[in-house]
Order: sequence, then C-alpha cells, then structure tokens
Amino acid sequence: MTTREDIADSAVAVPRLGGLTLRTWQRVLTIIVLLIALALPAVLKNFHVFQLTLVMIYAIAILGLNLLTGINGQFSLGHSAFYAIGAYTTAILMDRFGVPYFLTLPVAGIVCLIAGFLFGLPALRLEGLYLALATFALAVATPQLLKLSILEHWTGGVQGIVIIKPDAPFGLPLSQDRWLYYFTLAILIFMFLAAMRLVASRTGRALKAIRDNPLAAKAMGIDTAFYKSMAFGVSALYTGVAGSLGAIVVQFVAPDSFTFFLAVSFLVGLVVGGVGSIPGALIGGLFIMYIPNLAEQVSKGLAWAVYGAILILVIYVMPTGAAGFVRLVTGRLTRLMSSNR
Amino acid sequence: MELFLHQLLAGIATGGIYACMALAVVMIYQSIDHFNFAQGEMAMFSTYIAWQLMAWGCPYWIAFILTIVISFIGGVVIERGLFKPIRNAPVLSHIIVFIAMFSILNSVAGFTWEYTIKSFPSPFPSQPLFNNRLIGAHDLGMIAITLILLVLLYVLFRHTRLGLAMRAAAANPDSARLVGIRVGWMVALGWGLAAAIGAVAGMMIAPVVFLEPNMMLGILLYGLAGAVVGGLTSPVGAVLGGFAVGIVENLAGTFVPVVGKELKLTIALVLIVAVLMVKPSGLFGRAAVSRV
Amino acid sequence: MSANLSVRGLKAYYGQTRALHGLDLDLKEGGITALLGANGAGKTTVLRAICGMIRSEGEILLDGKPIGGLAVEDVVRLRVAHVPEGRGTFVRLTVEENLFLGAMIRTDRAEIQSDVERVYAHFPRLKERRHQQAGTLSGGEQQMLAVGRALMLRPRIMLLDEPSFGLAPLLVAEVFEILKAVNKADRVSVLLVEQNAALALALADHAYLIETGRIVMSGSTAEIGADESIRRAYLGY
Amino acid sequence: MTSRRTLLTMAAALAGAALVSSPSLAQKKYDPGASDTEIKIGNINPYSGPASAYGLIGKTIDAYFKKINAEGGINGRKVTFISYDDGYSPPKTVEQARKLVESDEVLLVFQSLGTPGNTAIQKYMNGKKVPQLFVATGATQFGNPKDYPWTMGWQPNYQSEGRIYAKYILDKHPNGKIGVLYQNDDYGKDYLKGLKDGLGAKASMIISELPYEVADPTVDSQIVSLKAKGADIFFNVATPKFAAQAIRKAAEIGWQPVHIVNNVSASVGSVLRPAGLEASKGLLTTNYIKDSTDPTWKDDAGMKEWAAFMDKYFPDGDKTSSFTVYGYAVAQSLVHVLKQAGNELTRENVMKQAANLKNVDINVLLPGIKLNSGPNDFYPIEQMQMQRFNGTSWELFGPVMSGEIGS
Repeated sequence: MTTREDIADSAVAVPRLGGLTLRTWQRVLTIIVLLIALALPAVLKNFHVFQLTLVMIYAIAILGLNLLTGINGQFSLGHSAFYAIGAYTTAILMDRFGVPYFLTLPVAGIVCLIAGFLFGLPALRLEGLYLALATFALAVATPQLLKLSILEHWTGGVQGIVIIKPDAPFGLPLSQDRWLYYFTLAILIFMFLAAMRLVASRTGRALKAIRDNPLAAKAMGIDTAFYKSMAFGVSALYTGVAGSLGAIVVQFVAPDSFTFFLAVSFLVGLVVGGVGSIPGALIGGLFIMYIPNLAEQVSKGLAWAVYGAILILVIYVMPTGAAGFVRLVTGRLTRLMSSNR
Repeated sequence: MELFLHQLLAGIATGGIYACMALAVVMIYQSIDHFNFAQGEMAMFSTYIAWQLMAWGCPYWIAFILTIVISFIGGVVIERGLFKPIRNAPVLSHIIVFIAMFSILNSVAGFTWEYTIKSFPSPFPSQPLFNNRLIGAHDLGMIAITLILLVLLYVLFRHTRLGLAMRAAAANPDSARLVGIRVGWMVALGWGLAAAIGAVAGMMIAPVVFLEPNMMLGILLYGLAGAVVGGLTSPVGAVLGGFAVGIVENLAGTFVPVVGKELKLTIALVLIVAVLMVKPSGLFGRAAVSRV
Repeated sequence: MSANLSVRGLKAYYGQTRALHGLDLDLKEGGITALLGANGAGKTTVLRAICGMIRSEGEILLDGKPIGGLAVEDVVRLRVAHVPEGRGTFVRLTVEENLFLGAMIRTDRAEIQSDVERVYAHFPRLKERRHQQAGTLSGGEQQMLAVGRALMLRPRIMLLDEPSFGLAPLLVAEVFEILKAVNKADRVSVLLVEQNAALALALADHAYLIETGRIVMSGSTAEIGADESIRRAYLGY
Repeated sequence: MTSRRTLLTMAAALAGAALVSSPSLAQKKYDPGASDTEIKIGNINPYSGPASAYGLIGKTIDAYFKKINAEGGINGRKVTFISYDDGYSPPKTVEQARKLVESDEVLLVFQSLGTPGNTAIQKYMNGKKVPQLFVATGATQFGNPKDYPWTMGWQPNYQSEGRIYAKYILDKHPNGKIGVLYQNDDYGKDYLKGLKDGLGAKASMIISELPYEVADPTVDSQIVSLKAKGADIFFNVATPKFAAQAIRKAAEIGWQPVHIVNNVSASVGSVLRPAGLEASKGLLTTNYIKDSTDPTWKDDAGMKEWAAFMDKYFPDGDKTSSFTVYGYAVAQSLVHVLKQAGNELTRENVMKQAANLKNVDINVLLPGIKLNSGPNDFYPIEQMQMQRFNGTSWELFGPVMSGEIGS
C-alpha cells in the first residue's frame, strides 16, 4: 500500500508559469492564503470561526497520517485512537489537575509520540493488509478502552469529560472562538513548517527510502525498524496534538467521539487532499468538515449516499487527490505556455 | 466446565456467522488482492433484496436463488462501472471508493427500508435438533451452508480452468494477460462471486442478528479477522479462522477476569494481531515464497 | 503451424516518451531471428509493442493481417507466445498449474494433457517439481517453466526475452538446446532478444542489431558474426 | 422642502397610528427565532451512524409540525423545524448545535438525541441561554435546574425506571438471583444504577451483570452465561435489536427466568414480533406511552388521532414503531409549551412555561400519566406503569408508579 506522490520532490525542476517559477507561485499563494486566514475571523460569525478552527485541527491530524502513509508508506486505519489519546490527555489534565490548556498540548504530543512508537514496534512485523487490520482493530477497540470501568475515575467513563473553554489572554478583545482560531492557526503553521523541515531532512529521506524500497534502504544501512516506529510515533504526535486542540475547542471528550468513523474521515481527507502532499492536508480538512454538511443540505434522508457519490466523483476527477490534480494542471499549463513560446 | 462447553458451542454458532463472511472476504481477496470494506454493506443490501422479494410474495427458496443471481450481477456491474475506470489509480483511492460505496449502500438501505429491525426467516426448522438446546437448528443449518459453499469454492478454484484463471489473474495480472486471460473480466467475475457469497452470508446471518442497515458493521470486522487468521489465500483457512474468532471471543468474554466482559472484542483482536506477528501468513495460508 | 511476422515503421511509447523510432523487422517463417543490442536499446520494447503490452504506431502484420492495436489477450489468441523479461512466473501457483495456464485459450482438453507430458519430456526437472509452488524453483527452472508455459499455447510465434539472463552457462546451453529442438520439431518462428550475442548468433539464422530505438543492421547470422567491426563495436567480443 | 416635511409628518402619524391601533403589539416580545409569523425550532438527530434507528423520531416531529402549520400554526405563527444529523458523534452535535443557535438563530433546540451529544452541548446551550428543551434521553443529569436552568428532559429517566423494577422484584421475588444484560454506555449504566439503588441493601441479589457493545453481532454469549450462572430474574437493558436477540436466544436455550425488558425495547412491533411472540410471553416492562401495535388501544381516541396524523402527514412512517408515537407525543408537548408562552416568545419565557406544566394531558400517554413540571422539577414525566405481555399485547397491572429519585 505505498503511494509515490510527493509534491516536495516534484518541485525540483524549475518550470515557469506566466514568467514566474512554480516556487514563486507557491510562495505567493501561501502568503495570500495566510493573509486570508488572518483576516477571516474579523468578518465571520463565531460559529464559522469555530468550524474553520475544526478544519485546521483536522488538517493537523491528516498531516500526521500523511507523514506515516505518504512519506513512510505505512498504512493506518487507526489514527482515531491517537486523536483520542491526545484529546483525553488534555481533558484529564485540565479537568483533574487544573493544568492550563496550552501546557497540555506538548504533554499530549509526547504521550502520543510514545504511544505511537510503542504501537509501531509490533506493527513493524505487519505489512499491507495485516497492518490495515491491526490498525482497524485499534480504532474499533479505542472507544471500548475509554469506557473501561477500571479507568472510569480518570476518563469519566461513558459520560466523558466536559472542559472549560479558555478565554483570550492578556485581555485581548477577542471572543473565545476567535482566540482559539488564532491559537490553532499558530500551532498549525508551526506543525506544518516542522513537517516540511522533517520531510526535507536526512530523517525524511530515510523514511522515503524505506517507503520506496525497504530492502535497498536496509542495505544502505538505514535502521528501518527504528525509523518505521519513529514514523508511527511522529505521526501519532501530530494526530495527538490535533486531538488535544479538538478537545479544547469542542469542550468535551467522550468515547463516542472517537469511533472508527473518525479514522475513516482522516483517511478520506488524506486521499482527497493528496497522499504525500503537505498542503493537501488542508484541502482534506476542508473536505471532511464541509462536504458532509453540503451533502446533508442536498438530501437529508440520503445525505451519506450523496456524500458517497461526491467522494466517487472526486476520485474520478482527481485519482491522486487535490495535490496530484494541481500538479497535473500546473504541469499542463507550463507545457502549454512553453510550447506557445 | 459446563459453562465452558456452553460457551464453546455458542462460540461455534457465532463463529458460523463469521466463517460465512470470511469466505466472502477471501473470495474478493482472491480476485482483487485486497479487502473490500463495503462487502458487509453489499451483503446487507442483498439481504434486503431477498426480504423485499419475500414481502412481494416470493417463496423462500426462489427469493434465495433470485437474490444470489441479482447479487452476482450487481457485483459484476459494480466492478465494471465503478472500478474499471479507476483501475490505474493508487490503492488508497480504491479504498476511498469502498468507503463511498459503504456510505451509499447503508444510506440507501436505511432510506428505503427504514432503520428499525426486521425479522428475516430461516429456511431451517425452528425446533432444536436432537432436543439439544445448546446450538439451534438455524446455527447448524448455517454451518452446513457455509461448508457447502466452501466445497463449491474449493472445487471452483482447485479443479476448474476458470478458477485457475481467476487465481492467476489475481496473483499476477500482467502474466495472466500474456497467457490470454481477460483479467478485467476475471476481476469482475470475482466481484460477482464475492457478492453472491456475501448474499448467502447475509441471508444466513440476518435470522440471527435481525435485518437492519447496520447489521454487518461488527460482523465484517470479525469476518476480516477470521479470514486473516486463517490466511487470506485459503477458503478452508478462512472458515476455520471464522470459527476460531467466534470461539476465542466468547471464551475471552467469559473467562478473562476483570476486563474480559467489557473488552471481549478487543481481546479477540489483540489475540489475532498476536497470531499474525508470529505467523504473518495466517494459520492456514501459504506464504508466497519467491527467490529474488 | 508457423507464421511470418513483419513490422514496418514501428514507433512505441512509454507514456509521453517515444522509445522506438520507426523500425522495420521481418520474422522468417519457421526460423529463429535474433534481436541484439545493448542495454536500453529498445529490444524488450519491440517485443512489448508486438504483443500489445504498450501503445505503438506503425504496422504489425501477422501473416499479412494487422495486429497492431489489439489487446495482449487477443494477440495471444493468435498463438503468439511471449516469454517476458523476468519470466512472468505465477509464483503462488504450482508448476503444473503454471503449465495449464499456458494453454488457457485452448479448448482441446485431451491434447492439453498430452502437451503437459510433452513439456515434462523436454524438462524432466519440472516433472519432479510439478506440485511445488513455482516461486520455490531456481532461476533456471523458472526459465524452463516459462518456456514450457509458452509451448503449452502451441504457438506459431514465440517471443523470448533474454532467456539466458541470470542462468549458469550449463543451464543456458540446456535451454537453448530445447529451443532449437522445438523450433525444428514444431516449426515455431522464434524472435529472440538477447544480450549474450554469441549465444544468440549461434542459435539464430537471422539477426537484427538495434540501437536507441532504431535498427542499425540486419542480415544472416553468418554475415553479422563475420563482420569484425560490428563484433567489436556492438557485440563486444 | 415642504414636501419632505410632509412626508416626515406623515410617517410619524402612520407610526403613531400603528401603535394605537394594535396595542397588543406592544406586549409582543421576541428573541431570535421568533417573530409575528414564524417560530424557528432546532433539532439534532442521528439520521446516520449506529443510532440511526432513532432518526425516525426526528422525521415524526417534522411531520407533526407540518400538521400544526397546515392547521394554522401556533398562535398564528408557522413553525420552521430545522433538523440536523449528528451521526451520534458528540463533536458533530456541538457543531450542529452552534449552527442552529448562531447561524440559523433558532428560538430553542428541541429533542436533541442521546446522552453523549446532549452532555457535549449542555454547557454551551446554558452559556448561550438558549433552551435545550425536552432532550431525548432519560439520563438523570438533564433535570438539574440549579446548575443548568436551560436544559430540560422529558421522558421518565432511566434510573427511576430501574428503581421501579427493583421495587417490583423486592416485592414479588425477594429471593431471586438477578442477571443483567446492559448496553455498555450511559443508558445501560443508568438503568443498572437505578436497579442497584432501588435494591439498596439487597443489591447482592444481582449475581451477574454483563455488558455488550453496539458493534457486537450478537448477545448470545452473554445469555448463555447468565443462564449458566443460575440467574432466575433477567433484567434486559438492551436496545431493540439486542433485546430481541436476547428474548429469542433465551427461549432457544430453554431459559425461562422472570424476564424484565426495559421500556426502550418494549415495542411489540419492532421488538417482540421479530423476537417471536411466543418467546415473548410473560415479559415484564413499564411504560408511559401507548403501544401502537397493542390491540388494547384499537378504539382509543388518542391513538386514532395519531393514526390519522400518520396517514396524512407521514404515510411512509413505520406505524409499528414506538418512535413514531413518541415523536408525536413529545412534539405535542412542545406545542403546548409554546401555546402557553403566548406572544412572549422569549427564550426565558419558553423555559418558564416549560417549567410550569400542570397536569398536561397528552393523548397518547397511558391513562393517568400527565406532564408536570416546576421551577425545581425538570422531569416532566415521572410516572410509569408496569405491564405484562400475554402473547398478543401488553396488559397493564398495578398502580401508576413513580421512581421518586431524589433530585
């Protein structure tokens, strides 16, 4: 189950479009998106700000899955579990120990890093479908584990934990929703930059080498076991931080929030955005946030049928996701431009 | 000891459900080298078709056969219509289409037939056989049908040219084309057969768990687990794997102290993963050996 | 049984990239024709284009009838057997199942059974291992299996891609011996792609030399083998 | 210049005239979601996902408001019913609740379904001071006016029902051995807690309590265990599908305990009939609502009215399901509250009226059961009556009881 798409790789050549290199276009686009992201809360209602915050949170989670699947070629149907661990870590720390919300994020990240690494160790022995089944099992087991009566003192059992939404600090004149939006945006930018760094680093190259040819990677002296487990760990860290933010924004965690369906949503976001593409994660986040709502508007009774139909349509139009589609279109455009010249 | 025996028998009865589903899983795996995550929903949908036919006055066995035929055609049509156009897309894109199919079938079934449970008739007598009350007549009948399916599949795959062609097409499509096999149609045929087996599974399972759009949600997972434990390439293994999962789950739920009753599914899954780590090709699967 | 194959102006593509640039080639009826050239010259591409595995332009005539544009499965139905690079073994199936697969398009069941025996007669080693998974065979045995599978088609034309690759010299001799025998006995026309030019020239009666997608020379093997400069420049011996 | 001035005076005169001519207008008070012509009501239901069977309730309510609108609305205002799907996932419930409150600007959120979802939005709704009215769950935490004055339940809560059974068991089978099958979530555990609290010192009568998960294919294993452990009273706290499986399996293995099934799964049409009427004979339960498949109510005025409503406004709806009766009853209750609120359609007044129900008669509730609420009583229905299944229909017996949980 490996896929070999990689935006970071494909941008090596310097094709030009309208006189500017693709790199420049990317930069311009990034800046525009950022400016819009900064300005949006000023013009939107709190509710829409809240939705966009969720989009960013999903994007971070999808990015985590992407680091595992897109960069390292491993497959997971169980990332809802790490999202849950992150969310519960934050909820328990805030609710039981009164830890401020921003301090819970790194803790959630580290807890998930360890959990992911540990899960990655046995998963090493499993490949393809077997890994899919193992992670699938993890996703299904998560709500049950969270409900476990011997953990109830901490997890609140089936009732879950309600937490208090933080106010903007330093007396900033922002509503809670807007403050959390900017807070999440900052985390998102940090996490995205870190991911790009990681992908471009030695570690990133090792991960990709393992994805593309595990045997050769091993022969080159790459400690594949360590890197594969680490990929699981880092991936879980990202998803865990997303879960942690999710708990703060939604103000509530309960076993029912972290079902297998969530893991499937991440996977959908990953593929729709583009496997291996870092900016694609944002598209994925937008998709899993808004398309179900759109489907519900089209038909209430058949909302999920509509959603399924949209999904199929998307895959038909963009079999390699939005990122692959963009690459295809820009490729065509540059070729068209250069042939006109 | 008595409890153990009872749980063992109950495990065999539920194991029959999983075995039935596991067979369908192996069937599709043999033809597309992959799981179909919408397989449970396809089986559920087929069962609704059978229910609808009976509601229109069809006798059981005619509805049974018609449903198998309709499901077979449906499977072929889904492959030709939905998957042929994207056969070159990455595997993950296929999984997304499975998920889409899952949503569509579940939603359409719920919309058409409502979400409330319906009873589905069993073709077997309702009186327990041999006056034993531990395993019902339907359970035994279901196991018998599963075994019949198993034999049919075995004969198809091991003793017919068509079966050989299907296996070849799944294992190595490029080489299969080179010996003149129409790989696309073999895959479509595999889909058809998987859908047909799924339909039988659904019609056997529905009398036990009742018919409703979500009836296959949990069962598919157990079926997958059974198929994987048994080794994805072996129908016999899948059936045995299905029974094994049923028994392990019941015994774990009853005898593992403290957390057993709350985590019987989890414990069963952990055991399965453990088995896979020791024996990655499943208990009965043949490892694909190849020299580099 | 045998047939002739002629190729005119063959161009072939991998995606957007053109790999063959208009290439003519004739396969003599009942003969063995060798296609020689360095790595990456396009030898394998020629075979793939002929049997429809990749997109191509130009004329491919089998007994005068165009077969360009047909799907692989349909070319096979015209009794063109292709032993691909890497042998195309069905590793998870048994040796015997592999052989039966070779006859998949035939319907004469009784004959098929006797053909299996005939292949075993050629390759006794395969008979010993008939119920083993094909993946467990050694490289040489897999090559035998590939040739045997091609024979099961009762081909009129056999396209062989580097049958000597990765084999011990003794085994190579064995395989080539059998090829020769089959060619004689069944009058199968053979198109042989080889890097080992000496071997190929010894076996074939006609040869083409290919370089970056173009034919640079052709002639009888005697002529080609005799040409000193060519031997040095292209064949390296 | 003059023309402008005349216009202004005219406008002022007109405005004055309007004030004078309809003095009642001055008393009208509205919060977002209400106006002279419209009342916007929000709702969240699981139309998809594992709990989608409950979606039927949302559809019934929708149909009921169509009927209300067709008959002229509530005090002349049409109801706009906005119902969203949350798939029984709490984060989605939060999103949908916020959409209803902030984007659709509904007057109130009505009958949001399920404990996890309602817990997730409880703080938000109370922070926003938007009524979270008549939630569709029997969990006890939704009747706490002190901490959550904007949240109110409707149906009898699970714990009091559990207590009623405890009372019955102590009375009739004081030496029994109780086996419990419960769904491993808040709903199952609430019932269990009610039973235990009701048994009090004799809670040790429970010899085995076995959970199941919604994703489990069957509960056969649990039934076999309960029988093997020698339980002779079976408390069946399962949702319809699993309750039916349990009833059938028990009969199949020849286990004949005193079988109490929780009210959630007491429907003849959608539970007992699939499970087998013969196997269901002797079942005990409590109820507060009339069962549409029970011939007892064949000529009942309320049920006839309900049937007429179903025929006209929800012909595709499942008349054998108790959910359609439930939806009809709860929607009627809301209409009653809104009528009582008159022209003062503020959120505060809605809650005030909801907490001011005095012996309100809803014609599909069992005879003698009325809605009653007060500023300190946020459980509108607290009475139930026990009934026994005779093979074709439920037979009520004993008095109308209440679980009197200390709230």
